[in-house]
Amino acid sequence: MKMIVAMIRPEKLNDVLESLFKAEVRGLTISRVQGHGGGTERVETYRGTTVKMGLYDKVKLEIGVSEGFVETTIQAILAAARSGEVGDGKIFVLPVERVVRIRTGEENEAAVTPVKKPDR
Amino acid sequence: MKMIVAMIRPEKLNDVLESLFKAEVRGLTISRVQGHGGGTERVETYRGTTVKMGLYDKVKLEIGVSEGFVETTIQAILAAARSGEVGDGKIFVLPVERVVRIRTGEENEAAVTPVKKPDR
Amino acid sequence: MKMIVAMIRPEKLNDVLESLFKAEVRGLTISRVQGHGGGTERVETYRGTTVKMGLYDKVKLEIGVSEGFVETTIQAILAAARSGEVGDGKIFVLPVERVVRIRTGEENEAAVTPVKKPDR
Amino acid sequence: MRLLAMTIFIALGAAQAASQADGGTTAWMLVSTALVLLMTPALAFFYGGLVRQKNVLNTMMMSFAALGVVTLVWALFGYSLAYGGGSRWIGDLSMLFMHGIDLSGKMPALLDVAFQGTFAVITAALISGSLVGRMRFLPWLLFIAIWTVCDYAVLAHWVWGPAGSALLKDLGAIDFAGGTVVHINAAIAGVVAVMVLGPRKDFGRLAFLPHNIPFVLLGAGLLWFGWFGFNGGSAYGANASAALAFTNTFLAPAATMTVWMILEALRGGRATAVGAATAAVVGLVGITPAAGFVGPLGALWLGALVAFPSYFFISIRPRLKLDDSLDVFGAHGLGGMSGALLTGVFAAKAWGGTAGALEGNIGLLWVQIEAVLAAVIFSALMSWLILRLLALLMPLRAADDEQAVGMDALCHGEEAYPVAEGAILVLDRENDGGAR
Amino acid sequence: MRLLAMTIFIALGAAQAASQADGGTTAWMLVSTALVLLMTPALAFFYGGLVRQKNVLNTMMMSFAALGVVTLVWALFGYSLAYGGGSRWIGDLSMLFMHGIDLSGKMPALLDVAFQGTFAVITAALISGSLVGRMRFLPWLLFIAIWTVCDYAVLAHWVWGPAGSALLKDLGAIDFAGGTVVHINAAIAGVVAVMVLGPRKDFGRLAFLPHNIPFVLLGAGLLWFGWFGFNGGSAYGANASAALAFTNTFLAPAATMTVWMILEALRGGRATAVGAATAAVVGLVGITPAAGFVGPLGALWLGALVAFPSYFFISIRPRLKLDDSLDVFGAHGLGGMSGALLTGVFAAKAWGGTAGALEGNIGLLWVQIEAVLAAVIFSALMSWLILRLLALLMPLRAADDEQAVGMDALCHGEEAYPVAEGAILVLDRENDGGAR
Amino acid sequence: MRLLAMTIFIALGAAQAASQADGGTTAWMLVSTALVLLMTPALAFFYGGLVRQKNVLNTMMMSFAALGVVTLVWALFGYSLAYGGGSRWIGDLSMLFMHGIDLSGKMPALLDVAFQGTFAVITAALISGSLVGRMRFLPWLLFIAIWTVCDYAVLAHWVWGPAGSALLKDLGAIDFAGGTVVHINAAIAGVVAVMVLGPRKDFGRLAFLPHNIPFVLLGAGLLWFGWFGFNGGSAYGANASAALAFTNTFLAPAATMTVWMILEALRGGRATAVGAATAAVVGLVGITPAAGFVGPLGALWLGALVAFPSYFFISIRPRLKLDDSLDVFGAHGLGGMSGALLTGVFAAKAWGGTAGALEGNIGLLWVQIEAVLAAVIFSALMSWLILRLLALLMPLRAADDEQAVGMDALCHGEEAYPVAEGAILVLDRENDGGAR
Ligand SMILES: Nc1ncnc2c1ncn2[C@@H]1O[C@H](COP(=O)(O)OP(=O)(O)O)[C@@H](O)[C@H]1O
Ligand SMILES: Nc1ncnc2c1ncn2[C@@H]1O[C@H](COP(=O)(O)OP(=O)(O)O)[C@@H](O)[C@H]1O
Ligand SMILES: Nc1ncnc2c1ncn2[C@@H]1O[C@H](COP(=O)(O)OP(=O)(O)O)[C@@H](O)[C@H]1O
Repeated sequence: MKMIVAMIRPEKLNDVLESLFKAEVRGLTISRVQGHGGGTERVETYRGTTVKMGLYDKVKLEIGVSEGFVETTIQAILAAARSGEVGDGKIFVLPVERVVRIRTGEENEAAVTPVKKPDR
Repeated sequence: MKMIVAMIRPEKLNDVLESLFKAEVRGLTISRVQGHGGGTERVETYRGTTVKMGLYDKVKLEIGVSEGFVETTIQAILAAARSGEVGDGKIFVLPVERVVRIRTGEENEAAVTPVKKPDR
Repeated sequence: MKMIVAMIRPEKLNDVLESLFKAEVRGLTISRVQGHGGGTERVETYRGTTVKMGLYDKVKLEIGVSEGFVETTIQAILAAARSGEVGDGKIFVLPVERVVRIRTGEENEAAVTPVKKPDR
Repeated sequence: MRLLAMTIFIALGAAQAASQADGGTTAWMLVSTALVLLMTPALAFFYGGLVRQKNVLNTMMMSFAALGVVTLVWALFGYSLAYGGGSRWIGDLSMLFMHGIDLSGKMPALLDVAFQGTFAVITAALISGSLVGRMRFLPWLLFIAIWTVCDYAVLAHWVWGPAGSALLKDLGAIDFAGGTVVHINAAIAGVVAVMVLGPRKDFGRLAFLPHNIPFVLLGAGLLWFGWFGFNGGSAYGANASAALAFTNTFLAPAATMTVWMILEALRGGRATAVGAATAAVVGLVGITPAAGFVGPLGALWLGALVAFPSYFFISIRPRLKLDDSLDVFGAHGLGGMSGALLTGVFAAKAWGGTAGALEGNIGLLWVQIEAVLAAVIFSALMSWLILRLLALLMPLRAADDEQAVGMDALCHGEEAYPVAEGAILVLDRENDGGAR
Repeated sequence: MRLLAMTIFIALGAAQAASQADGGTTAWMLVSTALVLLMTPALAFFYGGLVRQKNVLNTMMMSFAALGVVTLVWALFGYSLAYGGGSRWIGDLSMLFMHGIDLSGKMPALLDVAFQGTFAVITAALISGSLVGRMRFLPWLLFIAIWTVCDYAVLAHWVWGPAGSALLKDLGAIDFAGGTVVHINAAIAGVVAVMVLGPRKDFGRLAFLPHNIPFVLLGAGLLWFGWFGFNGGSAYGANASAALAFTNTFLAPAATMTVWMILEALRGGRATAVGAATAAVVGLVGITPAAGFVGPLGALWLGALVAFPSYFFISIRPRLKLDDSLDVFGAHGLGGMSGALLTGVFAAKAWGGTAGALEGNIGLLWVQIEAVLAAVIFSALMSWLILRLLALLMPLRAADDEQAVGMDALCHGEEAYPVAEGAILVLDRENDGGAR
Repeated sequence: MRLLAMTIFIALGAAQAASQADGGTTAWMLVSTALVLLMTPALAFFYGGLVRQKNVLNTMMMSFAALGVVTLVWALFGYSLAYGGGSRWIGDLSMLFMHGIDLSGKMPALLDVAFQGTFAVITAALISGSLVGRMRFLPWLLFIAIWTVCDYAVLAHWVWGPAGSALLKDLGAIDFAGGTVVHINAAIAGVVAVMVLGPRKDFGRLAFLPHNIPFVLLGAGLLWFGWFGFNGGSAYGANASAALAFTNTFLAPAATMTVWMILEALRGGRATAVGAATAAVVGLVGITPAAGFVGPLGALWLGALVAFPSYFFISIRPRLKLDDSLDVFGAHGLGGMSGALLTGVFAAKAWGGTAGALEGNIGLLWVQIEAVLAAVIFSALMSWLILRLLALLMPLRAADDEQAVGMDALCHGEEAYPVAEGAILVLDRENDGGAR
């Protein structure tokens, strides 16, 4: 089991989601984050207060997958998230020792296989 | 040392927190995330614009624990977070190589043992 | 490759960022989280409803670094984030198996070396 | 078709009476009407800020939609039932569909339909505070439509109907701007509805916190502003009585707010923003029946005193079984009752009222108590009846799992603060088929 | 210097005429002017809530800045061109720089500059709804400044100019408060501008959702409130006509909102908050030309009927190629047109209007159609001309990558809800040198 | 008990004088009072949007609570001290507890207590902008209560007291609606308070950014709206003077906003939303003393000119040691001073003012300077005195670690946008015992 963590551009999220669904990757969690890479800053002014904004809005994806899905998932993200400009983001692959599905208590592989009942 | 990452239903958070406190698990970090599982989507309409909302609000818990606490923590979460409906979430256990308590510089086991002074 | 995850006080973020930049650590992602440590709670009242707020606002940093940078990064965070009061936060070091730079597809070491073009 | 025929008929029949309008009166009544109308969106914010994020649109829509539905039934049916001659118990149908109402008079007669209409709207909207987070939207709309005709119009007739055929007015009860008709009435309807519908899922177990307190302050500020039309306009002229009612509407809530902050500071240690906003509303409710009948010092005393029952009731309410979610009873019910009774105490002949208890006329106090009781009993019975009947036709309450999702998604298919990321655009309109 | 000289000159020349002012009239016109002014910030919230978070300040500033720029050109140039005698086509320059306007009259003459000025401001602001998310700020300011003088003032002259030298008024067309001049005019300008500027990046591909629907409701509530001044004030007095216009402005949107909610419920299954807010505005637009000319039942019918074209057009609009982002055409264009035509149907002699089609005078309907067509054609041509000329001078549209960053950062160097964490304070002011 | 006795006494003694009220005058003054009242919640939003999220409720409450506390002290003590005959320096106690104020007069006398009361409230609220983020709540309430009586009422007496016993009025200084009494006075009090309390923790080190700029625009829009009552109502009638003051209140801020946007564009490259909102307020402040005394072109010039000092001061202020957090001095102090002086320049006899410098009467300019100086000196001394005395009784300033937590949690035990998740419901009320 691996946890794939990807920081991507917010405007690419929909494309990435679509691309992941096509690749049959179903379970994932996203969060709104801010990132700093190697680039320049944006300047903003509020009355006399001038500030440099070094952080850009990004979206973080966390996707727990079984070994066999790692490459597919990475390729799906790469294909959809790339704009070619600095700031496209990074993908990290972290080892996972155990996964539990809360609803059933199923563990590992079984826990990341999706079911077809409605999510709420 | 392990990092237990759990995505749960927001409405279960209070129960989970209580359950964790009872299990003497003290240090944790939560964040508001959105998740996609295997289920159906919600449809929303804004003027003529109809959208499918594939993402549901979830809460992510991150809990750094020493080895001995892993099972306790998982059981505490399972007990409190389960509703039995699709969407209850997942628990991931990730390996951690090192922990540092910023306040004191203490490392590892010592770093995750709580103190009794007020948090601010 | 390691992923350094640090929970710090929001008011220390600017100092930490500065300290990291001085240490030549460039790529990072932050998110707003809420944490619970070992301390007391804040009480709030809304009309007759009294609540204990056990959670405090924190900022989470995620910094993917190559092995050689781990110590530097930890020291930079420690130096800037410490107030000495309970609630200063924790640093976790997690193993990373693979890193991909989305823009170029570069992997691992190459993926975390910053470039000088503008980030957007 | 019949309505259309009527349009033409009435249009032709209307007498032009422009020349009679009095400028000052008309100007002030135009303004007052606009001010009272604004109170409904204001209430939407006062209430909307107090609920959880997943219920804010539904909460606001419960007020906002009243501007549509209640306005219609009021103009077509309610006005005639309230202000037509009829009997002591109810008006007649002589002005059904605004029949025969023209523009004659110092204040053009038609304007009164609008002025009184804004009162009917805000009254219905007030009830929603008891019910947020669980009542379905369609039964809500039907409820307020029926309630406006069967409850509000009747009580309005009792209090403000033509002299000689108005139950409570003829009794000698005084209510300057609608403490009984608007506030007590709405609060009792709210409490009854809570009993019929039951508490929200998780009530008493989870903390329900406001999601946006600045909205609460915005609502309170705009309510206060609008209330100058509510009370000041009830003088029906730009005259001394309006000036008195207006000034009292400025003074009384100030006293209430000050007392409330002191109570909070003494008990909990901190004066809260939600408390200050609530206090302002309680003070405004309290002065409503008294506005044109008491002097300015009387208004200050009244404002200070109405703080107590409401403050203490609201403090303990979350510990009661009663999930009157946004304290309509605590604020409007108790505020309205204490206001009505204190009107009986502070009313001063020299300021335009009947003599009150302080001027030796204990009788007025008794009449006021009778009027309050009559309103409470009538409102309770009628509201209960309407809701039980509606419950036969459709479920009134959202199921527990629907409440968990939130009323915004359930009833309106919207979120208050949508985040488009992750949303997939659907260009071929599909039927969502979801529950509602 | 010349202006300064003029200041002094005019100052000295002005006749003091305080004694002529009529209290009631002046009071109501003062209030009406303030109410119409409030509509522009209200619109900023109505529009601002409907856009994505990264564009909210720019959207609001497109309205807000009109209060600065349009007010200036209106007072200095526009008023004279609109209300000066001149020819049937355009006024003259006799009141340039407010020359010769004093305080005489039942309503002090100068106040009319302000009252009409608030109309010019809101009209310009309305256009912005079509263009949010892509038009640069400097060309926007120049556009509305030129457009106010060359388009708005001209059309205002046609409709409201002095009798005998006003193109459409002399034709017999009636427009109580500006359906043609304000709403149709702004909507057509918006559509033309969309054609010139093109759609937003990602239009039709991504879902653009509102970021704050409570703001939309706030805007709608304040717009309704302000509209009482817009329509009621157009009676130019606190009289029967104002009372009629006012009451109709209360009734018509209520009918529109109710019909709209029913349409939504029948089709999509849920009445939405954005829909209710939109409906209120559509109803207000619809009643605008008719307000003082139709009876209250006519207003209800008119309100109910205007819901249909706007509702169906707005439902399909996202599927058209036309990125009229916030449906200015659907709400104000179609609402204004159906309102203008229905005025020709429901206008009633007895209520102060010309006889309309329902009273047998089909002629009025034809005249109304002519007036609408004239406004559409003129507005389209003039707006197109101004934009093409401006496009020669500077780029009108933000580049795709600039749109991705958002108009707030691009045009104003600000975010709507800044988070200071991670922001580094710069004490030595530097030139940011960024694109704009 | 004494107060209660007084209530009855006054109630009995009051003369009914309904018949004397003039409709137009009364209607406009009722409206004006409501409009000025609305300015305080408006200011709460203007200020509240400009602060960080953890301080927004406290910031809003500093304004909101003034509606309670200042209203009380004003009605009971301040009004008499300001408007009673007394000496040139201060009024007398003849109207203490509103004694002897009835409803007689073209404008019912009692209404003036309310109208002037709303001025007192907003003035106190204005001061808070200097102090947000560090002043404890109890000393704030005590400060504004004392300050209203000892500073505001005195200065109001100097400027608006009865002719013959009003220091600055008798000198020949003119101030139409309160530039000196309200704006300069509040700004100086703010600056003095900053000196006494010191800057916020981390001032000059971290960037303090606004948390919600739409709220700033909402506040500015509502302030502008309310200001029509502030300036227009200061004519005390629905007459030519009101129309002039009103129109100037429309024109001047438009000019200020336009100039401000140009200045920003020339210097920083971008016209900001916070800037536009600030400019509108500065223009409104600037025209306040001049509103009924200058012609409309004079108002445009005045509006354009007042932009400069405020703009440049606010641009450099964050680089000064002075943590006047929300630029009360830059906006209200400098705006008020330039307005007062430019009133001396542009005042025009024909428009109802004394002749100003442009009409050859340099003397007026000197008198205006004297009046400004008198206000500055008095306000500085009195504010300093009150604060030093209060500081003897209790700490005025929140400790650094308390500031870090935020004033909302500290002073009110609330958050502005609470998230209930993670909150544990406490049904047995406990004493929180926390610091405040
Ligand atoms: N080492 C890192 N650790 C964590 N997040 C990173 C790291 N490097 C980049 N990121 C995330 O990826 C985003 C884009 O990275 P950046 O370096 O600007 O782009 P690029 O990969 O195109 O050079 C950043 O905003 C940040 O959120
Ligand atoms: N593979 C995964 N990786 C990351 N998060 C996941 C994964 N699967 C599920 N989640 C999280 O758990 C939530 C519930 O999962 P879901 O699959 O809908 O429920 P269930 O486990 O009951 O089948 C999701 O909304 C998402 O946040
Ligand atoms: N075991 C843990 N797992 C995850 N986050 C933790 C853990 N312990 C602490 N934290 C984070 O660090 C923050 C500060 O920790 P706390 O224990 O209060 O302070 P200290 O380390 O000074 O004793 C918490 O609010 C929480 O966000």
